[in-house]
Amino acid sequence: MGKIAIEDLAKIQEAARYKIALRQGAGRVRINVHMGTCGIAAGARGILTAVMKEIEARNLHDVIITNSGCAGLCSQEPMMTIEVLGEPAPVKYVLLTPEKITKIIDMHVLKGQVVKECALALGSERTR
Amino acid sequence: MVTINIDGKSVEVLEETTILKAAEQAGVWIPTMCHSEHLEPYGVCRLCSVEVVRGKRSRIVTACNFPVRGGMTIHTNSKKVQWLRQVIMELMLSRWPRVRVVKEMAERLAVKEPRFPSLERDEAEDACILCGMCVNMCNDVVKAGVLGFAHSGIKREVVLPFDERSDSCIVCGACAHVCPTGHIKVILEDYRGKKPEFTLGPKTPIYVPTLQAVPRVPVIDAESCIHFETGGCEICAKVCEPNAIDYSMQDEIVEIEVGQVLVSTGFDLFDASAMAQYGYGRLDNVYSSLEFESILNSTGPTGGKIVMKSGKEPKAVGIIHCIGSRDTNHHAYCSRVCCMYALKFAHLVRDRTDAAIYQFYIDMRAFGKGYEEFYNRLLDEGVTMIRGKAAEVVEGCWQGNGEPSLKIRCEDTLIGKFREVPVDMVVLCNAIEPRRDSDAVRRLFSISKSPDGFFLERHPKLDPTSTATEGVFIAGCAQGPKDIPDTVAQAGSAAARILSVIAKGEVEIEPVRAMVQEEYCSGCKICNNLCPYIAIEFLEEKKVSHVNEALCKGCGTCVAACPSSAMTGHGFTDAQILAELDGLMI
Amino acid sequence: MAFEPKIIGFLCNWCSYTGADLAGVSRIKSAPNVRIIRTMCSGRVDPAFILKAFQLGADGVIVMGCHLGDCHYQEGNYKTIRRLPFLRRLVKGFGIDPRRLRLEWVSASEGDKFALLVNEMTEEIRSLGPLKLSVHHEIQQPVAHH
Amino acid sequence: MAYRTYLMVCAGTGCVANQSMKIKDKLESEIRKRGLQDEVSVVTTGCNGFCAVGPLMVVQPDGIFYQLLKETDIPFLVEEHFVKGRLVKELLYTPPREKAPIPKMSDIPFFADQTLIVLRNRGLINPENIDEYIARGGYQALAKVLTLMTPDQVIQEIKASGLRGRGGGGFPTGIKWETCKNVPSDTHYVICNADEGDPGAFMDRSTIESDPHAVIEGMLIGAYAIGSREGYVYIRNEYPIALERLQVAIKQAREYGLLGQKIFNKDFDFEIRIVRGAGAFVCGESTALMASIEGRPGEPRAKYVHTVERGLWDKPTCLNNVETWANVPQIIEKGAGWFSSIGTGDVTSDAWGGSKGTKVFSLAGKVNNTGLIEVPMGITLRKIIFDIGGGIKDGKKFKAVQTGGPSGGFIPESLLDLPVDYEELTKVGSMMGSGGMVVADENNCMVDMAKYFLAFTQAESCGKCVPCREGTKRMLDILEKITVGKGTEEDLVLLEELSNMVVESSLCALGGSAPNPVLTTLKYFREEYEAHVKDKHCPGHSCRELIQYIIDPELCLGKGHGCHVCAKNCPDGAIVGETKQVHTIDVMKCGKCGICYDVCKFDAIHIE
Repeated sequence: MGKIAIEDLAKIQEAARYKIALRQGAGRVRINVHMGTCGIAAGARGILTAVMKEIEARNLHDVIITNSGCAGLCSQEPMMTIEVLGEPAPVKYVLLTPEKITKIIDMHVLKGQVVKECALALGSERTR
Repeated sequence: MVTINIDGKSVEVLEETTILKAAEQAGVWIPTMCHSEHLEPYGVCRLCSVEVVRGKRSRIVTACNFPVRGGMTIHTNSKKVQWLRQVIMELMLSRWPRVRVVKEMAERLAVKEPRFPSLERDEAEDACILCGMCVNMCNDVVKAGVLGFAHSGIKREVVLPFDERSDSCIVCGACAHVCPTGHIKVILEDYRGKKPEFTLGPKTPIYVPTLQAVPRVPVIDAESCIHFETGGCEICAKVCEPNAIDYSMQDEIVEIEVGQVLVSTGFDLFDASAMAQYGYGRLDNVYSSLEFESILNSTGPTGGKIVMKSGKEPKAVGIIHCIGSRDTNHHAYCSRVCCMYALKFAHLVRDRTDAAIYQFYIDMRAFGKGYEEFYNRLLDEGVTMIRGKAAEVVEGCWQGNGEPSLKIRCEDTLIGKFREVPVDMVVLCNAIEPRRDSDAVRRLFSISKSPDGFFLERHPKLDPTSTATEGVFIAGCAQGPKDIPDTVAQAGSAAARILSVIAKGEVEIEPVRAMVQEEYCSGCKICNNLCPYIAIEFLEEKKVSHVNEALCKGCGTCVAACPSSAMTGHGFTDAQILAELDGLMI
Repeated sequence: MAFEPKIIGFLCNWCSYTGADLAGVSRIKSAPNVRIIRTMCSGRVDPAFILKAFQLGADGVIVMGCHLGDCHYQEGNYKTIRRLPFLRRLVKGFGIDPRRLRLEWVSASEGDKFALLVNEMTEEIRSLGPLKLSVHHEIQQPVAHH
Repeated sequence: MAYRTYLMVCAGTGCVANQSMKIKDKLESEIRKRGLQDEVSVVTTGCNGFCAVGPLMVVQPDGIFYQLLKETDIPFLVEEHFVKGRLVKELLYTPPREKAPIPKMSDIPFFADQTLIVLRNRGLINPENIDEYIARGGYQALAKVLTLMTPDQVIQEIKASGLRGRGGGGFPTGIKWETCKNVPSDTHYVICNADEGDPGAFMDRSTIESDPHAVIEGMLIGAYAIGSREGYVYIRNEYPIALERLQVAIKQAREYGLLGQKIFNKDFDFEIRIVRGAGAFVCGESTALMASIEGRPGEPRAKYVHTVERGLWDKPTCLNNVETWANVPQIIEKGAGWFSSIGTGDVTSDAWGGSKGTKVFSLAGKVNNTGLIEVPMGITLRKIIFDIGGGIKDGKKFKAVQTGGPSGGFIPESLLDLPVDYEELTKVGSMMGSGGMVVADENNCMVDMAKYFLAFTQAESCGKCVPCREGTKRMLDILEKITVGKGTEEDLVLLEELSNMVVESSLCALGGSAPNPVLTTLKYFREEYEAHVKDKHCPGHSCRELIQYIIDPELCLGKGHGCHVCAKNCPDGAIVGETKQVHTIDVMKCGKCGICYDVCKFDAIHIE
């Protein structure tokens, strides 16, 4: 990049902030895609990629995407749980398709409103 | 300046001087084992540790390099300091039990038996005690950078690079000089072309030639001085208070206008090695007269003691006259002074040693005032005078104790027998001969020389101190061999002659000059570039030559060369010479 | 009585004349035939003088100067050494045997050399016999006229 | 491409030596095999400090800590965790004497009780990528200094922070900078001492391996404050990875214009050159280090004229340790108040009045969690050894802890509640030193340990001055006599006298501190010396000549039924007895090699 000025420091910091934040395990929203064997078979991988694309598109820096084991409801796969800091309980979304993902991200992650029609139920066992 | 307190005495010293120097000033002794005043303090033996109290903090520091600051109290002998020195001394004594400086210091610090076993490897008397003075001397002062330390810790030792003889060593011997235990020895043998022989010359590069030298000022021999080799050392400049030493001085050529010159360039001594039979330069203890003179001199190399090369006193001394004099192969003339100084030598040898003395002479020329009486006195003192020219000096050892000595073979004409005289030392009376460069000097002052090569005086009887050339005078041995009284007399006379001319203010010169008779001069300019003194110039407007009277010396060469006889010479005109011719023809 | 040659010697004041003087002082015996004229330098000796000397009846002429390099006037004897050899070839034309004219270097210390030269020259001229030049006759006659 | 998970693989020297690089490559290939390469990124980081359980990896953002990884575990780990999202229990860390593993790194006591300032970026950034350092706020302090602060203000800030030299001396850094700055000269030098010669100390190495830019930024700030244009990093040649990372960091800093001419377009030029140490411990001493940089043999000189006045090439030079420099950016960024709030004492009136900030220790010896820890000043030894250190290995009894490397001293159990700071440690005869901390348990013989450390300093003595060269040699001879049972009572007196002499009159700190291990063991464990001298018995069972191996008949016959294994392996043929019979050891023949003790499965052999 050649000789940098003081202002460039902030720019570099900004560019890598998301990476660093993730590394420190700091994040406001936590999206957990359930990837049990059945989940994978039901296409959970595609869902995960879709979620990541949405996050990147909106340049969100405080969303943690993780995957975990099967949540037990194989019939409702693929499923994902969204926990938001400060919200009382995590919300589990079921029978997901890439299209639903965009809606959920906009409504719930950004605006904080739960998308009722896709949600299975409020609350689930604590992951943390 | 700051005032400090050492063991109760208050001392005023310059700031930043070391405690050691301040203590010296206060007359307090502090032990040191790795300190030399030529070197930067090294501070490794730690013996000079003292206790320094500033404010409430007291600490142990080494005196040799601790810079003094105001308000300091120093205890050079507190209980703790004594204890420290004792333990350090025990360590050194246990490792170097037989080294003299260590034993002396241990005694002084009352350390008897070390409580540690020896390391069984440095028990020699001249073991190296790793004080580092040689390394610092070689690197910081001499700047030859040859010595250095190798290995670390207990295996530390002083080494030459790759343990081999180093080419950058300039054999100055400074390391051996500063080594306190004599561990470093300078091997006196043929090393890089420098053959160290028992030279009668000076011991150090800077020396006062002799105490009678005028001016009595030291000179530096650039050949052997370290500074001119490596740019280092400069110790002489450091210790010279009036710092009168300036290494950048060069010889200068000084031109002085003078009216008259007294040429008293002295003589050379005949090189006796030309007469191989006397063994000069080949055999030990065969000295020329001047060398023996420097041995007798109290400020000379032997301090006046008559000693042989081995340093011992000779038992018998032979003095041989006429070496190179009265000898058709070398110098026919008699050098006039040898007989008398030979007698002086005999007298001094008799006076300073109890050696037997033999003199080999052809004729005893004791011609001067009181000379004959001195000769008789010598005879009474038991000097054996052998009338006969010594033929040869050969090696021999007669004292039977393996000491090398000499034998002089000669024919004693008074008893008509051939004799072989055993002696330890031979003194040759070398002939006095003209200086090697006397021809060049002669041409410089355009004076001529007599048959024996010395300068020719105007008249041997009536005018021995002036020369045929106006304004040039001679005196002393330059005019011929003579002793000191005669030389002084001649010098006085030459000086008087010069002063008389100076006193008159002007100088009469003979009116012998060339002159151009302009009417006859055809302007051919033949004479112009003929004149060695460029005294003839050509007047462009008159188209005639003209002689500059001040420059013309009157040699007449131009007069003879002038085709139209326009040039006449006062005092030697053609007419006068022709008249002489007529006169001669009757 | 035997033929006593008349030889004229031109001696330079600084070297050969002093040499001659030294010979005298040293009581060296030598032939009296050489009659000396002192000039400041051998360079002063004009070839005309030499020819005049022969003309006046000299049987031999010798010119003496300082050794090359010793000349009191630096280069005087260099001029002489150019003139004299040339003159010696010239005198042959006048019917004078060149051996009657010599140039020698004698320094102030060579008294014995001076004496040697004088004796040598005298014997040589004596062997050559008197110089007979046609011009000699006229000279005698006018003298006779007085 | 934004990743969702980062695998922070530790690439400190310790873990690299345990093949962590191979593990990294395996991880990458397994991830590629499963097509996760766009989601999961593998990052190599500096040393995380927990060397006992290396090679280790931290999965972020979850913070899961995997340890003692082997290449063979990787395929299963990738499948389990990154595909299925389930933790692999066997690879998690289980504290000693406990059953349940602790998945999250922040919950592990070894990490939890530490306060990271110098090591704040360890395990979080790739040290060979300057952007990641900047992302963590790197070079902001330098920007602040160059734009808002004058050199004097920087010095006042450092003085107010109470930062003191981390090299061991503990000289107040602010005062050192101020004195150096005020010495009039056309050139000032700034040096980072990364020689770290003492055995068992690896703080500076890990600091440079994890976060080289912190050191560079610290030196830049120091140079600006002192007015220096030239800096040197004197680093040990035996630290190849740290050296390489430092070179990469300097190159990148130079590319960004943070080194060289007109830094940040301000009127400030600074250049750093690296000088590699040739492995002499004495070159850790400031004047010897400077002599070594000048190309002269590494020998110290008397420091009556301080190196801040006349140091490198006789110019004013400010030399500080790696850790000291690494603290500086944080102090400038977070302010002196924040820094002085950590640690002990009060530095407002007296610069020596307290020990502020944190200290990095390399915890080694007989503790479970050996590794690199950074703890606040004032923490007690007990907390370090038992909480962070995880207590003594194999449940043995604690005997002593040695702080400050070979120049430090031994601290007995009675002083375990001693708060760790400069003054306290010096008061008890040890010293903070570089930060080496070696824990000894009941099986360590104090005399033998003192001899070990003294042998090191004696071998490393440069040999220049008499007390250290000769004194340490004689002290070592006496200790050797004692450990072979030939020591006498006078030897002990002589040993103490010699030690005090060497401390008082040695030329430099090496000699001045070499006797500390001996003096402290004499002071706190006199009885062990007496045992060696009087009863010719070694309580720690490690001085070979003084111990005997004895077979316990009941165990040998009862449990082992005379299995004869020990006799077979005994090199000296000292064990007598046939199978099915009690075996005995012939004391005369026994070479005390200890093989029988090791091979006996029934612990029938014990040491008297």
